[in-house]
Amino acid sequence: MKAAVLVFPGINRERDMARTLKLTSGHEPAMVWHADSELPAGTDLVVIPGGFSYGDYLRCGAIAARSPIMDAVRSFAGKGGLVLGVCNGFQILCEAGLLPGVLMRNENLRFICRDVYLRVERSDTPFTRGYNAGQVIRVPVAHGEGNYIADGETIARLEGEGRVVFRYSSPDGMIDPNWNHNGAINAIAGILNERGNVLGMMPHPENHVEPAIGVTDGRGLFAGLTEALGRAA
Amino acid sequence: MIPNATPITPELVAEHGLKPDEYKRVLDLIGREPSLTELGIFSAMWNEHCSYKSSKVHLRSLPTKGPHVIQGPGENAGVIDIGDGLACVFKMESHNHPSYIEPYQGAATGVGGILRDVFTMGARPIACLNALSFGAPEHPKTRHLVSGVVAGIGGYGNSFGVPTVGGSVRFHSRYDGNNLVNAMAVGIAQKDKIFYAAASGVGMPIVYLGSKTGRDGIHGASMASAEFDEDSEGKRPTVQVGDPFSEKLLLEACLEIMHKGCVIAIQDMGAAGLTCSAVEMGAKGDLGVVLDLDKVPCREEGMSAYEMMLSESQERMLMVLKPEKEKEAEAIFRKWGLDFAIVGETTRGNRFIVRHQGEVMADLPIKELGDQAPEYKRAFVNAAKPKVIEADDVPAPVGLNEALEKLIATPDLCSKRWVWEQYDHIIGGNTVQRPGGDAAVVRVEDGPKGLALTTDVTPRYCEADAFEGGKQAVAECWRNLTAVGAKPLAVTDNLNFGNPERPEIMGQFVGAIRGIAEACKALDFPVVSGNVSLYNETNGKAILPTPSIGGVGLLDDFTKSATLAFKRAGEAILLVGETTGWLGQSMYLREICGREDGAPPPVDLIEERENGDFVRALILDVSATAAHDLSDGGLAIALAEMAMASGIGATLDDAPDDIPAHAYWFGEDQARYLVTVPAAKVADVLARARAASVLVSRIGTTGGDALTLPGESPLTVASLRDKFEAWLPAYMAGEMTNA
Amino acid sequence: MKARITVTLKTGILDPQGKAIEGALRSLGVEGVASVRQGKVFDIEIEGSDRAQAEALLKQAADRLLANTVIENYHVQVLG
Amino acid sequence: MKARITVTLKTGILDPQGKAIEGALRSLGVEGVASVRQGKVFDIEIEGSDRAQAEALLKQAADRLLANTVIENYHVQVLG
Ligand SMILES: Nc1ncnc2c1ncn2[C@@H]1O[C@H](COP(=O)(O)OP(=O)(O)O)[C@@H](O)[C@H]1O
Ligand SMILES: [Mg+2]
Repeated sequence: MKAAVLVFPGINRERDMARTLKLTSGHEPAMVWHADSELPAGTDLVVIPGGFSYGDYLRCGAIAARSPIMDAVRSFAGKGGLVLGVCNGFQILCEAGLLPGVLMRNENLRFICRDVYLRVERSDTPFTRGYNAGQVIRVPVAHGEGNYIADGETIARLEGEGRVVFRYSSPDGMIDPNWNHNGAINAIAGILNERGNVLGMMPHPENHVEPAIGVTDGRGLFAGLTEALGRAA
Repeated sequence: MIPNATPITPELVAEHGLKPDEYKRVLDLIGREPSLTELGIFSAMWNEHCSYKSSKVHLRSLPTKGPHVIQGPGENAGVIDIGDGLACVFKMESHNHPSYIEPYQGAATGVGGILRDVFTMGARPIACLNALSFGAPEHPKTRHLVSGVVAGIGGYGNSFGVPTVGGSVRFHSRYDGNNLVNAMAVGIAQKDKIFYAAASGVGMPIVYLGSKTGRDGIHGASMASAEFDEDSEGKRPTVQVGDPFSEKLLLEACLEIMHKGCVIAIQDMGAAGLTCSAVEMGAKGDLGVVLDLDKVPCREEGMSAYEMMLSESQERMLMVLKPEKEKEAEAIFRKWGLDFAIVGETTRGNRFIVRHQGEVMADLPIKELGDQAPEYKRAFVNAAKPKVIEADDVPAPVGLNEALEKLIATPDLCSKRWVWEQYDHIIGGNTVQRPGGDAAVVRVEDGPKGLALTTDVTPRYCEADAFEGGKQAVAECWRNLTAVGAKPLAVTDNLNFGNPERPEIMGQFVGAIRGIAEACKALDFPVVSGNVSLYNETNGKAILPTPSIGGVGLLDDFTKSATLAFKRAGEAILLVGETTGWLGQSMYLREICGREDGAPPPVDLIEERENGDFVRALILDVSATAAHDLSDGGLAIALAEMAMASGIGATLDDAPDDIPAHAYWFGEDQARYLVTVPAAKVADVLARARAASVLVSRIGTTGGDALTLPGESPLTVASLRDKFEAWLPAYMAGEMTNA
Repeated sequence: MKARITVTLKTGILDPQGKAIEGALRSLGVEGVASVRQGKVFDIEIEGSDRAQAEALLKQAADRLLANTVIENYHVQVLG
Repeated sequence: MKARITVTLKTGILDPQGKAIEGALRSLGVEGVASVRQGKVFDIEIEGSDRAQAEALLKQAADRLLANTVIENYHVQVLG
């Protein structure tokens, strides 16, 4: 795997992401500066990590979405390259138009950091092949603006095309407003683009991969990606 | 604009907070009338906050040395050796008054300031904690303050990207007009790459870095600043706004230029901004400093020398660079989009010279600005020792269950989840123990070491007996670190008191320091940094004396840390330490009986140490499966917390005959812990305790889904949890922060 | 020249902040507010003094950055 | 009745958002913007039709919730 982790000013989970990629794939990712206009040669996975690019000023992800490196990411994705955006990365992908919809303030208007449960809706994507469809995983969230919305038509398309990959659920996999901490429509926690090669998700699987630190439910995502890319290579 | 040569009237002097005799000292020192800018500089350097004029004499009695202390008080933060070539850099600081005026920004900039103190020394911040004291819940301002302060702490730390892993929150009417926001930051540095404030070398460039200077936080003379303002907008706001985004860039840029070896000396601009940082760099390095204010990056137009010297704009640094590295350093700062300007140089001789628009605005002796600050031995009186309350004189509750259920739902004892869920406490991927336990545990990158972190103080004890209260704050901190299996290494303190000009307040201050000093000595727990916040009072009513203690402990292997959750059914619950049923100043007395009186529990430091060492050993050799120290609310509360953390219940044996049941279950005797031990190891553990002369008794067994106190019906853990979790969210539901 | 760009949410887009504010106003006892929608204003200082040029510039700023036209409308005013 | 409350930062108060936006516009190649300060607007629907009453209501809403008067100014407009 040759992963590239994008670094924007104000991004702050890039170190967590890099460590997890190294830990799960055995390969050190390249750290790519926002002002660069090209991805390193041979990149097969672009990861936009979490954090507060540009302080979340204006709109989360808005300023980062317009940086030079994003043009490179757009063309990489256009050629079918895999792109993973986590938290602020998801927000950036939406702002960049690579994914539909927007992430609004959490319903209760507060930042929330806690473990949540996600129901994995599909296992037939390069991002989720490490899980079984219907499996419930426990991963943390840490965001103030994770409330996914899009217009009715977009939501209908996302649902119709099976592009909702993760949903907030109860520990036994029920969709229940009490377990949807940010108020996202249809409890949406992660979605794919039309082509299925760009995934955006609010929770942080990269923080749940080490047995010594606690839960390891995030590993499946990275293990699956490593395998998918290994197979492709 | 008031000209620099304005005649200095007694009113102007008073507006600057200088007493007549202090002003006389200024005149004696410089042999002439100061210019307005100079007056501003003196007022900044000699106020209580910067000069420690009332506290210095007493702070000297704190133990500050130890084999692992690399840097004690006197720099931006304390530094201790944690082995493997690494150092831990930490400090706690208050932002009380700003947080009362504007809770969000006040708290946010408090966090920003303490983070800067830590990374100024070359450390990457790895954790933040905070200690918050608010007024009574029913006070009309309290909810708004809680909401804003918590959002502000989270807002800054989350965006900056440091996990906020612990802290404390309390409510008491004595903080009604004066809430306390104490923030602590902890960082890790290479032991041989610590950076200090002292400049060295003559003719070295002094560089200004970070954000631009605005008119933020210029307190000075309200009259003077009113006159500075020519437009009709009226009073100029002095509120500082935090910019965590810029601070994150500043962090990365600073660490990068430090790494590249560009830095000779570095000092953040905190209180009294440019003045304090420039004077400190020069004075510590035995050098003079010349500043050219025309070079200072300003955010607003027409800023005077006075304003630039006193501005408290955030996210700024001053550095002395190696001249040959200037270009390289500048390129790094530009890359991060930060301002970079050479604003002066170091000089021979000990003058502090400030130039602006071709004029010398200030020319002062640099050493004396710091060293010759007034120092007071303020009068103090020790309060009479309160009388000891006998357990028999305190009524028993209607039922133990009822008392327990009531206590865990009180503002001070209930779950603070509503608070810490607004803090990103996992960023970094190193948080081994999240908020909610005795101490947070954070892995030192790539392990196997871990740091245990906590902040503690029991203000009601300090109010009753400042000396015992001071001891207790340190002891509880030490105990919390021990309860997760860490070896306590050192502390930072944040001493919050009322007006030191009142002898009874000064008595509290002196008493608390004596207590802290005694406990730190007895526990080999030196003070390596700290902060003093005085004048915390409104309408002559002082806060409860609140010496917050922030402690750092070390785990050689973070995977060995203990948590307070019961692990499995059928394990023995052991109580370590002596229980006498001390109810004076207890939560039981306050919340159930409506009384805040009596002497607080005394702290036997020898026992404290022996019991703690015993518990730590049990944790490290894996005899103990869970551990928890006893504090507010005593034994019953500690048991409930262990049960709630796990979902596993417990059945408890009868209280000993010689102690009234309610005093046994709710008394707050110190130096105590609860541990659980697998049934097979009980005999061995008890034998070891006897051998070590540590008092240990078996008091019950884990299991089931309810907590059953003797003679009471079972209380399900789920129902306890509901009560424990409910109060704060319900209370806060009435509030929305400013949109 | 001074100018102001006002950015508001399109009708039909949910506004969690607005909704929360409605609730908060009610619980503060401020009665009579039927609905609240929150938007942004940008007060902008522009170099030069050509109005038409300024308007073009502002439109560009809004389109390219200040508004997310998927969910937001904007309105440009040159105040002179 | 429709109304709008505009909340802006007081002069001299740091506006980190505005600063970041200035930088972003520059790096997007939008030239000629000297400064940006960001504020909020609240579009409010009010019950009833008494203008004076509406204004009083809006002022109350702004003072008590919508504006942080320590650092912000506000301006109320009843649009009818
Ligand atoms: N209560 C205290 N105990 C020990 N040291 C203290 C205490 N208060 C302040 N200090 C030390 O005095 C120095 C100055 O403190 P302070 O003015 O708060 O720092 P800063 O200039 O970074 O704001 C620091 O080195 C601090 O560690
Ligand atoms: Mg400092």
